[in-house]
This record gives sequence, structure tokens and C-alpha cells, in this order.
Amino acid sequence: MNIKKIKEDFPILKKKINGFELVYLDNSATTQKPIQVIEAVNCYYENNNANVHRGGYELSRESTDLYEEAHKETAEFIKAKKMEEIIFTKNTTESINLLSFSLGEKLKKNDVVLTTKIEHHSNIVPWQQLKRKGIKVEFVEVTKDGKLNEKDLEEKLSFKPKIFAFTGASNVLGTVNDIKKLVKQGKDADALTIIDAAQFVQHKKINVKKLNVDFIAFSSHKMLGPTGIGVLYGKEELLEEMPPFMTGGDMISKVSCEKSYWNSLPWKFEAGTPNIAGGIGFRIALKYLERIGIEEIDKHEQKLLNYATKEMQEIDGIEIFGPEKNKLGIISFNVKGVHPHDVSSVLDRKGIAIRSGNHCAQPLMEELGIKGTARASFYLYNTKEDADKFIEGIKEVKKIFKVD
Amino acid sequence: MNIKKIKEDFPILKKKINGFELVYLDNSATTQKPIQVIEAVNCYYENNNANVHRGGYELSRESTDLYEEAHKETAEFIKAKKMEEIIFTKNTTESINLLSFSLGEKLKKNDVVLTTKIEHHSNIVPWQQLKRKGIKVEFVEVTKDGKLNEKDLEEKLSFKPKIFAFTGASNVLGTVNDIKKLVKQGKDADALTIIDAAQFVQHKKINVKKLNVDFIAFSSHKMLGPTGIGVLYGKEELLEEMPPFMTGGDMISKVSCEKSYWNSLPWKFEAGTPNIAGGIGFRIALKYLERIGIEEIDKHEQKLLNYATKEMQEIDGIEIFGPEKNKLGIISFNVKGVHPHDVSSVLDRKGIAIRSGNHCAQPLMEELGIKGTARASFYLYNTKEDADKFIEGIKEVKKIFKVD
Amino acid sequence: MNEIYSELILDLYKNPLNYGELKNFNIKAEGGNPSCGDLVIFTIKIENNKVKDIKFKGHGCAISTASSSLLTEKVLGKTIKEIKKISDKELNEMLGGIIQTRIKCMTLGKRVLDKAIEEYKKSGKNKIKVTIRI
Amino acid sequence: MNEIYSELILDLYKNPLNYGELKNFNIKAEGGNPSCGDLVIFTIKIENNKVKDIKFKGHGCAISTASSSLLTEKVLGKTIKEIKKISDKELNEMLGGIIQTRIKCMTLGKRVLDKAIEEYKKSGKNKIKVTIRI
Ligand SMILES: Cc1ncc(COP(=O)(O)O)c(C=O)c1O
Ligand SMILES: Cc1ncc(COP(=O)(O)O)c(C=O)c1O
Repeated sequence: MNIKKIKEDFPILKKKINGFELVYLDNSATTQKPIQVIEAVNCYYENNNANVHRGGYELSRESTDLYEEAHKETAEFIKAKKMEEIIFTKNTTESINLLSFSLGEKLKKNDVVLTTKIEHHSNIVPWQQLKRKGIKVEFVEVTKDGKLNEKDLEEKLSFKPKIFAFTGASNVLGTVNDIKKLVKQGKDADALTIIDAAQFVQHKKINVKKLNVDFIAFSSHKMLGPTGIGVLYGKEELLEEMPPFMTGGDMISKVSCEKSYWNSLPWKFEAGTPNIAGGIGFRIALKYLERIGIEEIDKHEQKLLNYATKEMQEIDGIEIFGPEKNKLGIISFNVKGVHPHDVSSVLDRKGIAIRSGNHCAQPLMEELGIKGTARASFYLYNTKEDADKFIEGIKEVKKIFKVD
Repeated sequence: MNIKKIKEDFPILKKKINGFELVYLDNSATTQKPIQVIEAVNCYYENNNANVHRGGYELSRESTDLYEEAHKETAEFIKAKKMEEIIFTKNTTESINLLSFSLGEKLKKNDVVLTTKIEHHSNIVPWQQLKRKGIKVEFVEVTKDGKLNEKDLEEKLSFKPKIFAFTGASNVLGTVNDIKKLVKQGKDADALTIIDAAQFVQHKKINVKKLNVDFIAFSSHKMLGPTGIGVLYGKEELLEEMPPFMTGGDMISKVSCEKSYWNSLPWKFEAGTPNIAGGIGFRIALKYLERIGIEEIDKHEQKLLNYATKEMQEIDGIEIFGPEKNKLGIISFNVKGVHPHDVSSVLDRKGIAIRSGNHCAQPLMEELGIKGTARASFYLYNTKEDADKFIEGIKEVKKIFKVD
Repeated sequence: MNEIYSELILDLYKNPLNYGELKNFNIKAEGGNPSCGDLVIFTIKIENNKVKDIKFKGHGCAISTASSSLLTEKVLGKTIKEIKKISDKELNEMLGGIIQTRIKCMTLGKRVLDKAIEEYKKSGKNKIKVTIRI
Repeated sequence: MNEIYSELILDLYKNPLNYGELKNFNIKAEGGNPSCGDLVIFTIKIENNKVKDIKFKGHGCAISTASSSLLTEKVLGKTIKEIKKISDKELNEMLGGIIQTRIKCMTLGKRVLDKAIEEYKKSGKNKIKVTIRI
């Protein structure tokens, strides 16, 4: 993996912030885009733009083909059986909402949905909405170092939840869940299994067929792709049975004033004109990731993680949250005596972009007994120099706030 | 209005289809994008890409500002009171689904939703879904030339529907509704008024404040903007009262395992990472339209419409559907003895892109007693030469099919 | 000559062979694509696993009409197995080549026919009437 | 010197003036931005429409803490009307200038104070306790 060459592909990394070269360490929130993806979107608008599905002319055939190709590429990326199992949404959040609405139709009073305390709000709030129907939402407890409490999990699964929705990896702590085991445990309890893979697929290989998971959700913008495109994978036989979520154009086959009939998969779940350019750009992002290799990317991140963690441990007054092993390239931390917002502002002054706050995971924050953290997250274009600048920045924070 | 200069702005119009210069006449389905919009999307990815709302660093501030600016520009474009009234969705279809889900929460058994028989599926099917809750959906009848039947409208409004949802203009026939009158009639009947403005705002000026309409919905991709961005305008006081539609990140202010609190408007209705690049590109599309002037564009379309209609009336065996006056630059027609698909294929061979089919308006087709039509729709970059080529194409259709 | 529709397609569209409906059939299959509005109805008489007689009607574009019509010609006298084997490519060649944007129109009749025969076999080769949505 | 936080901000963050809670107050206002987690609680004693005493507590970043603290200094002895007039710009200048990305942190305290005084006036200047979400 040639980082120098990879960096060249990302135009934004040449940008200066406050006179310093951008060091982008907020990859868990969203990633930057390589020129290949930017140009794919361009190229679509300059050469193939037309509405999909409907047209009987050449241009529309081109855009329809390109948009379908994007579904096929996605199916291959996660090793789905076929593109009928790939639904494009706006983002992970919409994918999970689709599930909560559509699966929710069939749930009954007192049915249980099980999720966990390390989830992003997107995998909590949609399920909470089902409470109005008398459905119960339970949460698997979390250990002090940010892992799922196995005993509690077993106990909660013993109550036979209808749905078990959990994250592949924590966006706050980097905790990587053993998804194979969790899916099996869920299946054994007869629950539908859903993985929030928004922090997983860009770092770890996934094979949904082998995994036998029912649904997974993730976002293009977190894996080098355009904004406004998310994915919902679902097993064909499940998707066939489910009622649609949003309705309107493109997702129906026949409409009369009395009744409507749904289109075939995956279009049944894609109502209205989709984000065609976004889908087409996403395909190129997937190709880019595949060319570099997810495993290579993961290895690279792990190197940076280990290096930066070790360096940080040398500094007094730093608390790092999360597990020691099985962790993404994410460092969630606090500098004693300094508010996370201030940590991030000082770093920003040197062009280093990290995030601070509760990271859309308030229940986890509460569990950890903190208000927020500062968070640096690495991706394929980050270098050892980036990590060094980050460490230097933290030292500067301590100097400015005189907390030595 | 300098069409030649305008055409220069649209890179795709230089494309050759089957050896002929592209004549794009499917603008009702989606419009082409000027280089300014394409570059705005580019520029965002190359200079400002970061997640919005959450970050305390410079890059994130830039993207947040740009994304908010897009809301403000949209508010100005339709003369809304403030950007809090502007919600970005994926498309018109999502906007109307948002309403059907959120307003639907408060509707009761036997409440009536009134829509019309000239609607696009997107303003029919979402309302039909409420039937499961015992809500009734009624349709205003349509006259033979594709206008709303006024007597029927009055009668159906007298049954006091809770919601009156109608299109600003028909995507099939071009019929422009008297939205001022319709809103007033709806209000007088105490109904919430909703305009499907997907075919309206790109051709006719709208002032939602003066109009006093409750909600309007439209799509960026039909007005020079990127795919994957739609708008829902709603009166602030109504949006404040409404429950959110999708839930998750960004749309909440506080989450605990028990309960969640919503964020302020408009974010309460924008769950998850939005289509940031799309929103930013959309702003530039609006600026482009404002610079040229919606009224100027309308005039230009009317000229093309009148010219092409007259020319077509000279040809035997052509049936044109829709009203004679108050019509968008849309010609929906059939060539006697030739299926619409074949009309469009013959034209496509010469690089002329028109649509054929039922145009996502099956109830209207049924009403007109036809299976489908061929449809040409003009926009600001179309020229008299385009119209001439289109007319020539129709003559060729007749020659090939020997229907003279 | 135009380079988009073969003379065969135009002829079959204007004067489709085997247009109509059999009174005496084992299979009646109605199928179509509701979103494009095209509809085709086959009535078929099978004897000894062979197509003894076949007619079609409905409404569709030149390509789907010509294709369905040609198909009736082609399958007459063939066994059920042989029908299955007719490929899209073959159909395309027989029709003199059609444009890429219209493949779905060309295959509509074939898909309905294939499905119908499948159902017929499933039913134990009894008389059936089926409606098929493509 | 660093060019990001003024010495005043750093000082007030470490040793905030008027930190604490009044026992004898007419207004107690708790406000914050739940999504960023910052929280400020003002207790205010008003007499003859003037701020006789004021304290704040809570938790927040350097900027919001310093800003709230400075605000208590600034409004002491002022009338309700005068408080309203303090602009964001003024606040910014008093703090020695803050970076653009953090404007919301700076204005948190001021927004809570403004809202609290509004509620106080609405209540007919009776003793109130309010919770404000920004
Ligand atoms: C009148 C009307 N309403 C709604 C829509 C749906 O728009 P979208 O596909 O962008 O959701 C369309 C577009 O085809 C339309 O013409
Ligand atoms: C674990 C996890 N789930 C869900 C989401 C939501 O993704 P999006 O904002 O793209 O809908 C995120 C992103 O922040 C995440 O990290």
C-alpha cells in the first residue's frame, strides 16, 4: 500500500487550514473522496444524466445501466447473492428507519427489540419509536472498557426478542464486535439479526451470505463515496415479504385509485427518483477500496492506532476510552482539565481535524459517566506524520491550558 | 435570455447520440445540469467536505455553513419566512411520504384525504397507505382536456377533507392548476393544503407566504440541481407541532435509553448525515435559475410550446392531449397507428430524447382511456432548432410506419 | 430503408400472424408489464407435448407485437422442451436485430410463454388459465 | 502567547468569577445544549429591576465557561434593559476574540440569560425557575 500515492488521489488533503496542511482525523464522521469518485459524479452529469428506469431512449438506458451496476458492485462488495438484495437509501439512518417501519408493521404489543448501549443514535431512536405500539426496547449492557456484556446479552436474548440490532463497531470507542458470534446467538434465539455496519464495512471484510445475517446497513459517505447514498442489504426472501416503506413513483408496478401493486426488488424499496449520481459515484468508491484491499487498509490503520496509542500513553493526564484489543483505528480520549471542544479547537488551529462531543451516542456516554470525548479516527490516507502532528497537538493543548 | 450562451453551460448538450447532437426533450423527468452546478459539487468535495453540524473544526464549519446557506437560498427562492421552514429530503416522493407519515399520525378513522386524478403516483400512493388506518382517500375528477372538474372539486371539498393535496402542474399533460384558488378553496374547507410542486417551481414563480399554503414539495433534479435532494416546505407552526418522520442522528437533541428529544427545525426532520454535496449543488442551481429568471424561462418555454404545437397540428394523425391554455411546455401526444415506445425509439435514433409510457400517472391514463403517450417537454436550453428536429422526427415516424 | 425497424417487424406489427384467440386450448396465459402498459394473451393447444395450435392477442409496441407474433410461428409444432431453448439472441436475429433500449419489449412475449409453460407443467399438464406480471 | 485562547479566557476557565449558586434569588435558570453536553445554571437576585447579585455554575468548555463568568461580572448592577443590549460582538471583544468555529460556545450563557429574563418579565417579575434548551 503506497500511502503517498493514495494521498495524491485526495485533492482536499492539499488544502491549507490556518496555514497548515490539513490533517484529517475525523474519518468516523465522514471520509474524504478520491478524485476518481469526484470525476465519476462529474462524468455522469456531463455524459449520461437522465432519469432511470423510465426512459426508452439511449441516455436513459445509460443512466439506468450505470445505476444498476452500482447495485451489483455493492452486492459483490458485501458478497450478497444478487443485486435484488441491495437497496439504496440516503444513509444508514434511512436504512434502519426502513427496517423499523417495515418490520415494525408485523410486530405486536409486548414484542421485544434488542439493541445495545454502544449504539449510535441511528440504531436506537428508530426502535424507540415502536414503543408507541407497545413494543419494548431492551439494551445489552456494556463493560467499562466498552465491550458488550456477554452475560447480560445471553440473559436478554433468553427473553426471545423478535429483532436483535447491533453495531459492527462502535463509532465512539472503536470496539469491534464479534459479529459472527452475535449473529449466531441472535439466530439461535430466533431473532431477526441486523448489523449497523456504518463503521464496519470500510475497515473489515464482510460476507453476508456466509455470515447468514438478515440485514445490514451502511453509508457511502463513510467509505470514500458521495453523500446522500446509503445501503440496506436484506435477504431476498425477507425483503419479498416485507411491506414497502416509502411509496410513490418507480416503486410500483400498477396504480389505480383503489390500490397499488409493488415493483420487483430492489426497486420496491426505492421510491421516487433516486440519488443516481450518488449511486454511480459510490460504485467507484467501492472499486477504489477493492483495488487497495480492505485488509490492507485495516492493517495500515492498526499500525497507526498502535503507534499513536503508545505515544499518547507517554503523555501524562490522558485518558483513553475503549478496549485494548479488537479495535478500529479510533482513539477516543480526554485531556485532564481540558474540555474536548477545546482540545479539538487547539488542534484545528494547526490544521488537525478531530471531533469532540458525544458522537451521537449519548447512552454510551452516560454509561461511561462522561459528557464527551475528543476522538481521532484514521483511514487509509493518514500517515505516521499525521499521527505525529496529532501527538504534538495534544502536547500543545496541555501547554496552552497549563495542565502539566 | 441568450439561449446560445445558456446551452454552452450544459456540457451534456454537446454529446452525440447515434451520431446526432443530443436534443434533450425529457425535462419533466429530469433536467440537465449546468457546469456551475457540477463544479459546485466538485468544489465542495475538493475543498470543504466534512460532516455537518457536529464538528468543532474549520472544515466542518465550512460544510455546515454551506449546507445551511442552501436552506436559506431555498427559503428565498419560494419566499418562505425562514430557513427553519425548509427541510431537505431525497426527492419530492420522500417529502410527500414525510407528510403522509407525520400528518397521518394525527388522522383518525374515516378522516378524508382529498387528492386528484391528475396526480403523479407520488401524490397518490403515500396517501393510499393510510387506508390501513381506516382513512379514506378521495379523488377530484378530471375533464376530458385534463383539467380539474370544478364542480366535483367543490362537492368533494364539502365533505371536509382533513388534507387537500394537489399538483401545481401535471407532468403528463402540462395542465397548470390555479394554485391560488385551490389553496383558498382548501383553506375554506378547513383542510391542510399541500402542493406537489415538482412540476411547478422550475416554471412558475411561487410565493408560499402570500399563497398561504401549508406545505409544498419539489425536487432538485428537476430544476438543474443534483439528484438526491428534495425539498419540503412547511409552515413553521405546523412543522413544530408535527412528530418527526425518520429518526436517528442529527435530528435529536437528547437521547437516553428511555426517551429522545427532538432537535430544532429544520433538523428535526433531517435524520442522519444528509446529502451535503447535493444540497450545496442545489443552491447553485437555484442561483442559476434566479439569474436567468423564472418568468423569462417560462416565456421561452411558451414560445417553443406554441411553435411546436402549431407545427404538429399541421401533421395528420397526431392527437395532442391536455388543455389548450395554461399549460407548461409539455406536449403529450400519440401518432395514430404507432405505439408511443416506437415513436420515442425512432426519435432517439436521431438523438432526440422524449419519453413514452404512462408517466407515473396511471389513474390519469385510465381516465383518458389510453395506455400511454409520447411526451416532449421543453426547458430553458431548448431551441427552435430542437423543436424543428422533433417535428422532423415525428414525420419520420410516420414514414417508417407508413401511416400517411 | 430505415436502420431501426426491420421490414419484418413493421410487417408483423401491421399484419400479425396468428393474431386472435383459440376456443379450444389447454393454456391461456395473459401477461404484461403494467408499468409500460403492454399486454399479451396467448392461447395454446398442446397435444402430445407438442404445440398443435397457438394464437396471441393484446396490445403492444411494434417490437413486442412482432416478437410475440413471430414466436407463435416459431413454436408451432415444437415440443415444450424445444420452446424453452429458444434464446433471446435467436429471437433478436429472427427479428432482424432490434435496438438495445428495447430488449424488454422484445422479450415480453417469450417471458410470458416460458412462465405459462412452467405453470402448465406444474399443474400436471391440465388445462390452465394464468395471469403473469413481468 | 497562543493566538487561540486569550489569557482572560484561560484564567476565567481555571478560576471563574462568580462561580456558585445564590441561595436568595428571583431567577434560577438552567440551560444548555444537550447535544454538546454543555450546561450553565444562573442564579440571579434582582432588586429594583437591577441585578443585585448573580452567580453561575455548570460544566462547559473554556469558552462557554469564560463567557458565562464574564457575563456575570458585566451584568452586575445593570438593569434588565441594559443586559438585553449586550451584543455578541461586545462579548467577543471582551473575551479578547474567539475563533469562528466556537461562536455557539461563547453565546450559550448569553442566550440562557436572555431567555431567563424574558421569562422573568412574562411571569410578572415573580420568582421563577426555568429550564432552557438551546
Ligand atoms: C408532478 C410530480 N410529482 C412528483 C414527482 C416525483 O418526483 P421525484 O421522483 O423526484 O420524487 C414527479 C416527477 O416525476 C412529478 O412530475
Ligand atoms: C455506528 C454508526 N451507525 C450509524 C451512523 C449513521 O450514519 P449516517 O449519518 O450516514 O446515517 C453512524 C455515523 O455517524 C455510525 O457511526
